[in-house]
Amino acid sequence: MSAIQLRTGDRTESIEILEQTGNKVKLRLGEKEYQLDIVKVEKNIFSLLLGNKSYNIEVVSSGKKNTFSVKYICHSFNVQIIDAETRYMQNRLKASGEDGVNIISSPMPGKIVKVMVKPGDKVIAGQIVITVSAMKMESEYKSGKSGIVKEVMVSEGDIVDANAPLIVLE
Amino acid sequence: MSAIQLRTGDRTESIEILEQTGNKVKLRLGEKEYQLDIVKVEKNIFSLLLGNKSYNIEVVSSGKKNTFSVKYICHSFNVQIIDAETRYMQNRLKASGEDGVNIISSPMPGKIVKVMVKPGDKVIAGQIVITVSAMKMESEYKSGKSGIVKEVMVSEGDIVDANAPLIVLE
Amino acid sequence: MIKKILIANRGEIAVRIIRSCREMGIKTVAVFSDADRKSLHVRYADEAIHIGPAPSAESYLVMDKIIEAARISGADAIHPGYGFLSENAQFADLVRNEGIVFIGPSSESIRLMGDKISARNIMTQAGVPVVPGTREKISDVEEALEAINNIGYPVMIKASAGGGGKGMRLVFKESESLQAITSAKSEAKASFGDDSVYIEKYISSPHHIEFQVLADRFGNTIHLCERECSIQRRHQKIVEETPSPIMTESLRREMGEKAIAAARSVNYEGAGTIEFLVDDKLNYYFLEMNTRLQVEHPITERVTGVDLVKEQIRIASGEKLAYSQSDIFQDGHAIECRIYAEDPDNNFMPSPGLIKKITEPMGFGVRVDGYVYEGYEIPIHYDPMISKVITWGKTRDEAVRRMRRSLEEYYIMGIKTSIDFLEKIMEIPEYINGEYDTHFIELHRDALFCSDHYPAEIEDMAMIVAFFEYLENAGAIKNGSSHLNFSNWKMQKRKNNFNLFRH
Amino acid sequence: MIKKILIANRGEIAVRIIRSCREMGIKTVAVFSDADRKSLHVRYADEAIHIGPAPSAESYLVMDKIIEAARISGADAIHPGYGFLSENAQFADLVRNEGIVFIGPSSESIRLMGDKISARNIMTQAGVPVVPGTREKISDVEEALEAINNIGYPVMIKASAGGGGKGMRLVFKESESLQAITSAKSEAKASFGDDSVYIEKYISSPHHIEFQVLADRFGNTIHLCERECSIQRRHQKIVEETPSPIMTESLRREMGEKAIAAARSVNYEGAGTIEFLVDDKLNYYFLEMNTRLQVEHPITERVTGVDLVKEQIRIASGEKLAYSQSDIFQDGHAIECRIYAEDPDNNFMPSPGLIKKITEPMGFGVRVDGYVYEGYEIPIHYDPMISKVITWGKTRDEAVRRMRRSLEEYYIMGIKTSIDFLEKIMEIPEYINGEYDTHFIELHRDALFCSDHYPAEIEDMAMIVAFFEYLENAGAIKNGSSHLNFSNWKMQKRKNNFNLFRH
Repeated sequence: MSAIQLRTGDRTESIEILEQTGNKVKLRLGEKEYQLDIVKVEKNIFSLLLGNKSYNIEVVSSGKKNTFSVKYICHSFNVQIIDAETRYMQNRLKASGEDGVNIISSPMPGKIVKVMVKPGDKVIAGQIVITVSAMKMESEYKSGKSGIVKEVMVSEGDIVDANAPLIVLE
Repeated sequence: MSAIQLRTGDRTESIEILEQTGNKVKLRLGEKEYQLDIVKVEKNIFSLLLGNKSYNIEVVSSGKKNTFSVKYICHSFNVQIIDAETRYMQNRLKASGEDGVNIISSPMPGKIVKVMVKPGDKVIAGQIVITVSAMKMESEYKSGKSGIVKEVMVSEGDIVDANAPLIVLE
Repeated sequence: MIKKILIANRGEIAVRIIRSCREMGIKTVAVFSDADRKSLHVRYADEAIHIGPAPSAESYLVMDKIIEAARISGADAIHPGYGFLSENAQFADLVRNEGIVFIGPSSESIRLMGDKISARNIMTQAGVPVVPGTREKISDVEEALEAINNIGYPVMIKASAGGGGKGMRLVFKESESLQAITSAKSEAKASFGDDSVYIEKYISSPHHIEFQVLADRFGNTIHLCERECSIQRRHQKIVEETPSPIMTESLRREMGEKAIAAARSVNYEGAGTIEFLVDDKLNYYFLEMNTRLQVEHPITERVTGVDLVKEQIRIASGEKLAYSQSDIFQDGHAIECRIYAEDPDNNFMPSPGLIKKITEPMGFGVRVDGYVYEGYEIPIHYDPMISKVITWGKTRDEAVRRMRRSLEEYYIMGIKTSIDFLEKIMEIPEYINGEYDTHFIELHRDALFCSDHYPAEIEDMAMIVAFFEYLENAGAIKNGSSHLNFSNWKMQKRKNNFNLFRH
Repeated sequence: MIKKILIANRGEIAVRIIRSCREMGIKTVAVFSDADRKSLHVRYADEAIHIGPAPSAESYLVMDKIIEAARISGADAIHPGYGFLSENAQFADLVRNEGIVFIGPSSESIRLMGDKISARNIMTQAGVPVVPGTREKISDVEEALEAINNIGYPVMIKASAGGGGKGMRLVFKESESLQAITSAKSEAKASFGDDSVYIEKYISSPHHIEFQVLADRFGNTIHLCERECSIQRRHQKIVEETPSPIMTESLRREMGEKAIAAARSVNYEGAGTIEFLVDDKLNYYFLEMNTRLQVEHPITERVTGVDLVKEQIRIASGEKLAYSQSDIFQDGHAIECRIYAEDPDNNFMPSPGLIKKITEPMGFGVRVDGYVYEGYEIPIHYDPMISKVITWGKTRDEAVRRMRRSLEEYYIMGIKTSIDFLEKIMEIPEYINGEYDTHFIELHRDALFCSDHYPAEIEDMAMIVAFFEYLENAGAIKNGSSHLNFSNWKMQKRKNNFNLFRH
């Protein structure tokens, strides 16, 4: 199966452009066919006309390759594009067993205030392992799974990005 | 002479960076030395601190290679960067005599309403040669020089960009 | 109540109308030409319908296409905005014949006010002053002298067959009048073979002052005070304000009453504007009535608090006016500057093109009504007005200073605009003092069009910035501090992140 | 008059202060930490001085560095904004000892109002009501009953040694009180080994209502009416409005007089705010005084027309108040929504980071005070508030609808913000009807934090847009219509152009 697939939440659909003349596009998303007028009007903003309905939709890269944050008024979606390369990488990871790695990553950018564990420690799911501070607020983070700490990738005082890996479990 | 030169209006100055640490730059522009903190804050916008003075300066490409439109509050400048390549091109043009070509170009984007001359016609400086319309306003353009029309590059009804060449004289 | 409105317009006014509709919970339908697929009104509306090629004559001015778009979308009303079909009586009829609400006055009102002669006659009957003058040819010298005396000085004598200034004489006092008449007549005779003349009052330092009116279908008509619109270039308004610096409370009451009388005389319904010429003695004369929303309506909105588009919609829905005259007063002072895509230093030549960067002014007392955005290419086909800045102040002085601050904050790169020119106007002492008439731009040419004076340092900084932009484009400082997106530690973290998932 | 002001702050309030200074023709000096070189206040000020590393404790809170910066730049006044050093009496003294104007009250006023006990005592002496309660331990049951009767129901009985809810009893009527006292005492005894209690009036549905005051050094003190600030999350205001939906004209007059009395009792000078707790019977109690500008000051500016920053500067310059109490009235209705860089669906977790795209609301009745821009990276070191939207309406209903429209227009991409959460507040019927108190967010959890409901179509469109963005990034449609900058004919012309100069 070589078609491109889109994933948002639990939903995965294949997509295919059937016809395209300038802005006017006919495409199939899953079982549905759409005839629409789509044009990128600004950096990160698309204007869509579906029938006569006008949609103004913003899109930015989510930081992960081929994954986009999409927003329409107050509705937000995280959409992953699954192309041949993605599938290849996923399969490779699966084959090597590396998708089993458990990484606790930072849900927000901030400063590491306290690391409660060190390599070799046993942690149980729900245990607080790290405290991160940002914008005058401290947040404690729990491990989602149980396991042995393989590596602690940050030290107290470090400044980290959102989604930065903090602790590797095995 | 291999240093880069800057030209604005009638003024040409050489420029050289003497020291640079992060945003902090020491440079020489013509005879003057400046020590400043310069940082690009947005697409097309630089923030400069000179002493304590804060300048917020916008810059966009003027459309011509290595030429920039720069704006500070209500002051506008057109700055050309003369680097080795520019000098080479200029010399080549000079050598081939091609810089002598007289081109009447459109001062604004618009629609060609009327072309008053055809190839072979003799025009004198100040003679109206073309009418361009844009935004509900028609403007008549005069030839800056006298000569024989070599080529008319547009037809009535054509839509042209600003600076688009309209008529070549020889 | 109206549920869905088609806006038969484009640009800032279409966006502005959509905003009020959104606040009222009314759905909107945009129409667009080939040149406007990316235009903001298409993006902001709930629906958008394509109506043809770029030239207005093939799209925005084609009545059938607009009505067809309303039918397709199920719009129950059409708002014409200003310009285009807004003062076209035939269009108003066509719309209403389709059973669609036309948000505007009756076609009869539009027709009567659209014809200068009929409007002048109606106004005279309604007791609204018009510019005094003879309306018939005069050949007899005695008769001419009598007419001049009736009109009062100064007067302009014009050759009936005239044109190009021939046979024209401006007369300031009685001692000059006989000589002026005879010389005008002989010049007229020599030029046109006809020595008859006519005589009109000469308004020497005129102000353009207009009154906003609102009228419902139950005969309630109110005015929302004046707008001073004397700052003009090529007979087009560029700066407006309210209150007018020359207005007095009693004159406002009197002119307001005349404006109401003017509207009533044509059974006006909706929002409309009565334009007057006011001379330096505060005599006022009816000029014309605009039977639609004005470009400069926001300054009235700001000082009275009334959202005029909402009132238009309510009136068109058959509601009674929510305001009586005593509810209306001017709170503080508002100024509007119109931003045009044009080059003031080059005879105001149009400057359409790509907006490379835009920074709008914000903060207390500042409103911007625009439609262009970064990456938008202004088409060559339509009006050069791209936005309006409206500032408010507790006093006129505060409004002027706030306007200056706002224009300083307003950056548009990629095209030429009138922003800097407007900023210069705000710095002319006569403007600051409110001492100006329609001759203002002409009178202050030197100050307005003079070349810039600035410290040498500024030019140096401009050269340096161009140099750094050149370096960045050339990739010379790609990983340096001038790089916008990521500080160094972030780059580092991102790299780690990436490695982790790939190893 | 002050000529140059150093703003000892950052973020939106620094930018907001600079705007008023510009309108007054006063030069400005920004200070900045390592994290703020690209911050908007540095760009907008006339001068900018670096004062140290990113953490506030090493930059914005270091008094000596601020004063040194003022000395270097020759600033003759310092405006502290809010937060940071704004309510630090020692800083006010240090600044004044340097011969620099501190734009704010005397250090004595700051000190007296900064201490809760001293403030409460001063208010009681000045006749300003405070929350009634016993201020001493009570062990005797009879004494407790008497205290309850003096205070009036409902009351809260609290263990003197207490904490964590132990020994606490809420009493609504007399029949419950004896039982409540004895059980509270015994629980207190069991928990803490001390059965003494104290009793406080229980404010069951409290409103946070504050009054803005202005006072000059000549003893003129006025109030600028109230602000309703009851919509809070984690004890932080997020939506404010004026007038308060529960305010009456007579209560406004009475509370306003008390606010003036409160300010006078500490010889207050400048702009300040008296916060009250108001119960559902409209009894009001002094809570605290903020001796600086408030975040929510713009709603007062909008309905009264007074630029509060300008008034602060004029007062600090030694001018007399330009307004008397009778000049002040509320015109229409104003609402402020605070935009935070945080994730409301994730316990309001902070969300600093890079702003990838920002589109601000515009049009009639909308003010945005912010400081972030496209390409700006919000630092992790400071407050998560990034901007404020202020809307005005002739009526409360119009202001609410305009706020909803404005939040809909407001897009910030790259970080999480509270915009959507605020939009949901504007749609809750109780908010729309003005029926809320400080429990609002808690009470409406389900509606505010519920997952989105939307037509399936929306999700499809989102997926399609992601797909097209992916295609464009992959270069698959580089020359297609989705390409932003040039329409086809333009590309053609450019090419011709190029060839011409190269052939």
